[in-house]
Amino acid sequence: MKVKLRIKRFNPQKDRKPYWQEFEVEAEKTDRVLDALHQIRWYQDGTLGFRRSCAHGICGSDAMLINGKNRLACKALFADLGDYVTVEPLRGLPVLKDLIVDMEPFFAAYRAVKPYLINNDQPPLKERLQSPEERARFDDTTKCILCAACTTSCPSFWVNRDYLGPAAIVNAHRFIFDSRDQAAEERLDILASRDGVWRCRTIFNCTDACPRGIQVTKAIEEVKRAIMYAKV
Amino acid sequence: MATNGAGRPRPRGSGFELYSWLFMRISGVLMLIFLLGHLYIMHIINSVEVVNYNFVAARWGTPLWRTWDLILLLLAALHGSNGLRILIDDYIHSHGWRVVALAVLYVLAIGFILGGSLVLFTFQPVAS
Amino acid sequence: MKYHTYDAVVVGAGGAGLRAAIELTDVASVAVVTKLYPTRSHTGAAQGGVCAALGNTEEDHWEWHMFDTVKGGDYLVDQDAAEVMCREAIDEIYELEHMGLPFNRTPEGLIDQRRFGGHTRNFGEGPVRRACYAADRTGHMILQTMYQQSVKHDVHFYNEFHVFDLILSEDGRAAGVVAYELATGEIHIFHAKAVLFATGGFGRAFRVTSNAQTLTGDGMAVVYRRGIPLEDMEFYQFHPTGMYKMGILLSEAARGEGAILRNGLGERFMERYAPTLLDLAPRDMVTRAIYQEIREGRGAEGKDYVYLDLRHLGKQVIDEKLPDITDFVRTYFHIDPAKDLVPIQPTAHYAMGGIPTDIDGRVVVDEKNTPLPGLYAAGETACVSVHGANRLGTNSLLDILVFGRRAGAHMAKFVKENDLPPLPKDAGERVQAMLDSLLKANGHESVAKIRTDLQRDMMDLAGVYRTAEGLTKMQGILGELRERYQHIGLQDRGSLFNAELVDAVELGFLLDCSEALVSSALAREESRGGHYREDFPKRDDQRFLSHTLAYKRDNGQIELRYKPVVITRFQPKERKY
Amino acid sequence: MYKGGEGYWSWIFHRITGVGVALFLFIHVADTFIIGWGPGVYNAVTSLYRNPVFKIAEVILVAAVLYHALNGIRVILVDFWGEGVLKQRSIFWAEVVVFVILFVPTAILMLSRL
Ligand SMILES: Cc1cc2nc3c(=O)[nH]c(=O)nc-3n(C[C@H](O)[C@H](O)[C@H](O)COP(=O)(O)OP(=O)(O)OC[C@H]3O[C@@H](n4cnc5c(N)ncnc54)[C@H](O)[C@@H]3O)c2cc1C
Ligand code: HEM
Ligand code: SF4
Ligand code: F3S
Ligand code: FES
Repeated sequence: MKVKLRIKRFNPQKDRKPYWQEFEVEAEKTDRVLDALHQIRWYQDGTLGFRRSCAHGICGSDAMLINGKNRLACKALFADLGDYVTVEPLRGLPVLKDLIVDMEPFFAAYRAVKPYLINNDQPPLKERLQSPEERARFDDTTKCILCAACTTSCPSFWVNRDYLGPAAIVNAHRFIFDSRDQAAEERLDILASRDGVWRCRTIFNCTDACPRGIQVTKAIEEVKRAIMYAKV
Repeated sequence: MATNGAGRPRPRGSGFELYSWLFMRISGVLMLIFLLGHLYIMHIINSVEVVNYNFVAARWGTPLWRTWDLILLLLAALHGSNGLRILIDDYIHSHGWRVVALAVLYVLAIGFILGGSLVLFTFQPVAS
Repeated sequence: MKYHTYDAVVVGAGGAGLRAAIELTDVASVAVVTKLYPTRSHTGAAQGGVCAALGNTEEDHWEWHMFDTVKGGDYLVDQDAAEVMCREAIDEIYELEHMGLPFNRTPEGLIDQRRFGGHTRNFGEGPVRRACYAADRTGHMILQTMYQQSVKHDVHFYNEFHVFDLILSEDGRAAGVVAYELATGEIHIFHAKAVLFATGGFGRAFRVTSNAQTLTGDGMAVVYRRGIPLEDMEFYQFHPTGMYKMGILLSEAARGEGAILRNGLGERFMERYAPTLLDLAPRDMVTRAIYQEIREGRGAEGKDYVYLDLRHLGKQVIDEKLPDITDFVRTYFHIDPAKDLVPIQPTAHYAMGGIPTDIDGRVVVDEKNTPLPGLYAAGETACVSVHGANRLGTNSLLDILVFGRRAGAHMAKFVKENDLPPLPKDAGERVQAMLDSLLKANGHESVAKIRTDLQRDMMDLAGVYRTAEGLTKMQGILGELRERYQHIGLQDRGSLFNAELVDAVELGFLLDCSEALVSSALAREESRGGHYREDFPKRDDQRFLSHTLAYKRDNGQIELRYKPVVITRFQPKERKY
Repeated sequence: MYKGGEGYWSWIFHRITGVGVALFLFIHVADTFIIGWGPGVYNAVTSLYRNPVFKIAEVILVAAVLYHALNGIRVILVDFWGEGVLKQRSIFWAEVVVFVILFVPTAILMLSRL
């Protein structure tokens, strides 16, 4: 079948402001938006800018705004989207070219929550023990691929770029609830700041957008309650 | 772009936003009783047709209703103005305008709380 | 051109690159130069597990692991390297756990282990649980944990920088790399005492592959062009269970958990090919078994695929232990593996060969294993060789960790003991010239078309089954493709995120890797592991118990040399499962 | 326009109704304050409310408060009841049902007095 893609283009070297451009591509129902973007770049317009790598939803390169929702282009099938599809760059991060946004602010927020295991005890000779239940406690948030679909779908983030955002909170959650970690308090302290969890207004766009099916809002709420129980 | 671990000053919690968040929820729950009760009595069982000076005067004759309205006033004014503070924080980014907006909000809020309480405490019905 | 000076440069931020960087950062100044954001590396796609003889759920010993590795690799494995890897596996896994990797756990709280193809107890008696795992996201967890540690250790990254050349000093040392900054189009010279290549594989040379779009053999091609040989390139692994047509991998962990392969008639055909290990036989064997079934007309619906059957595992096992592959099948096939058979087809998966190194990650340039000072390689891009002619599942994640760490540690020592080599004046010129000509390229050939042709023909002529005829034909085709490559045209002349230009350069890398693969395969007149010659179906230890070294000479010719296999404990035997 | 789900729309309305009700509240406190000036002024001011336009506004006010209150309960359930966050969609639709059940009779009653 033929599909039409309406893509928001912008090349700061040439364009004063973004504009829309339409492309027509031959595609099958089981094809993904990424396949169509490739067709365009390879055979129609070599200047189209977008990121991608794994092409099966595991590397987090190609989150973009497709038909009004954040998704991974490699996981968005025409069978589910129809034959007229609009594609825009993620919101809330500076656009560098076409569908490519500057990810630095996003990773800076990630780094701000100490996203690594902190345990100052001498490690045992073998593994640290952890029961399957303790392991299950934070399983959901270990799935994050840092694609930014959540953070850039959050209206609270759109208006407040200082908000650490759901992805950073998800990655903090992953350690706060890991029985082997000892720095939960430090992270909770960071997340209790003005730009931390309280900027979340339970809008759920993040959860709806997450391509890994992470219960993002649930994780945020668990962090909120942990802060509350620690302080009240 | 070259990056190392740095890039963003580490935020620290002050605790205020937590209490603001908690307050919004607690006041919300309390208002379910006080505000919905108020609405029900004033606007549904009765109506603006009958609400006049005498009606209010009669209602404020009992300490129960005076306390009720005082609590409601405090809850609603604080909840509402804190809500507006959050909106200002979200939408007004220029430092100057934010200060102005917050100043106006706080003056209004304090003014209304003080004024409203004043009436509630000092109101003496006069015959009309 | 911009200049940077560091003690060490790590090229690539997958598991191998990051593991080395973590080892190095605290003791030396290090730049990690990577064409992808670190967390986009393909290590994150690995699913099934990483093995070590921890013996957490049943008895196990590193010697057994070593035996399986050697036998699995059809005795082409360098046994000194295999010994190092299997011994150090155990502490490496504990180290990983201490870094925070969330492994699945046993009820006692130990790291849980599962079965995987070719891993056996007591030298081949039956399957053993040796693969440590985190659901079917083991690679994801490894990559995330490594990245987390890099944040902790404040590793210095240059993201979206494509390394296009290696700098060698006049006295024959590695002196740095030349990189192209995707965001600006600028050329950067990284001047350093030591350079590590950890750039992953080149699965994109084939039509159906489990590899990312970005796995184009860059590191291999870059050093190859500088006169350094590539080892054992003919050994390329086809994984038996890729999703039909798409190539997306369905991990061997599925079969480890009990899934079975069925042909079009519904038969469990592995009973005929590997009576002991059945569906858990090594990959080369299972892949050929599938092809055999298809050739004999027992493919599903008479076509070129068979089925993976997970239905009997039950919803709970599928959802808890194999959630991601279940999600792939649901998303891309719209079917439910708990109820339906999953169409699968072998998929190009892993390069056993690559840049030759010793057990410390030092790149060695001849049959006497002479190291090139300051140059290192690790991970899929390197060939230590622990995988020999066929890699066992879960040994690659282990390889990137053990040899990533060892390379990092050796580099740390090296940069302390050595000065900065002099930087040749013309360091960036080759890349500059290449980019200049690409930015002007206005021929009539399309990069995408050339690549598609390459992938199609490599799959058919240099894939699972090979013959002298086919490989010779492929050599001819490669010559034509190269000729066409001289006449490509590009549209994007800009300097911001010029992906078209990068695509073109990467196609050049793919051509180099393919060329080395085809020449090496043509010369190896035997069948061993992943290299199967229909015209020479038997292993020939007399002539070919040796590693191929392919050199690219200045006149464009390829010279092949051979180096002996290191054999310590296990003498070559016939390989039966 | 971002195509968000229930959570998104419920939040937008919560915000709008919150601000709306807050603005009304300030007016309402002001008019009640006037009671201190005595019956004449107060009755004159509150008689404004008897204007039909205001009566319709009053219905909207009730709707706004009712929605805001019900959705406030939803938000609180999401925040404090562990399961709530997983059931937010159902809670939202339950909230819509309760809203209709409470609001329709109320609106009829209020409008019938127009
Ligand atoms: C789908 C799949 C599943 C797998 N499952 C398993 C498994 O269960 N167990 C197992 O043991 N193995 C598995 N493997 C194999 C294993 O995952 C890989 O071999 C291994 O992860 C390779 O790691 P690496 O660090 O060498 O390279 P990669 O992770 O591929 O990283 C390559 C890095 O190099 C960088 N790079 C490349 N070119 C350039 C350049 N020109 N300039 C700068 N940077 C560059 C990239 O940005 C990237 O950071 C699997 C592989 C695949 C594809
Ligand atoms: C009747 C019971 C009420 C309940 C249960 C309630 C509940 C809540 C809750 C839980 C919030 C926080 C929302 C969030 O953080 O996402 C909130 C916000 C708010 N409320 Fe109420 N509320 C009620 C009445 C009122 C009243 C009477 C006013 C006006 C005076 C009001 C004005 C606001 C405002 C302006 C906000 C901020 C909106 C935002 O941040 O989006 N509320 N309410
Ligand atoms: S939480 Fe989900 S949406 Fe957000 S960055 Fe992680 S994977 Fe992407
Ligand atoms: S969309 Fe934003 S407001 Fe909270 S629930 Fe998600 S972070
Ligand atoms: S390309 Fe990797 S997530 Fe889409």
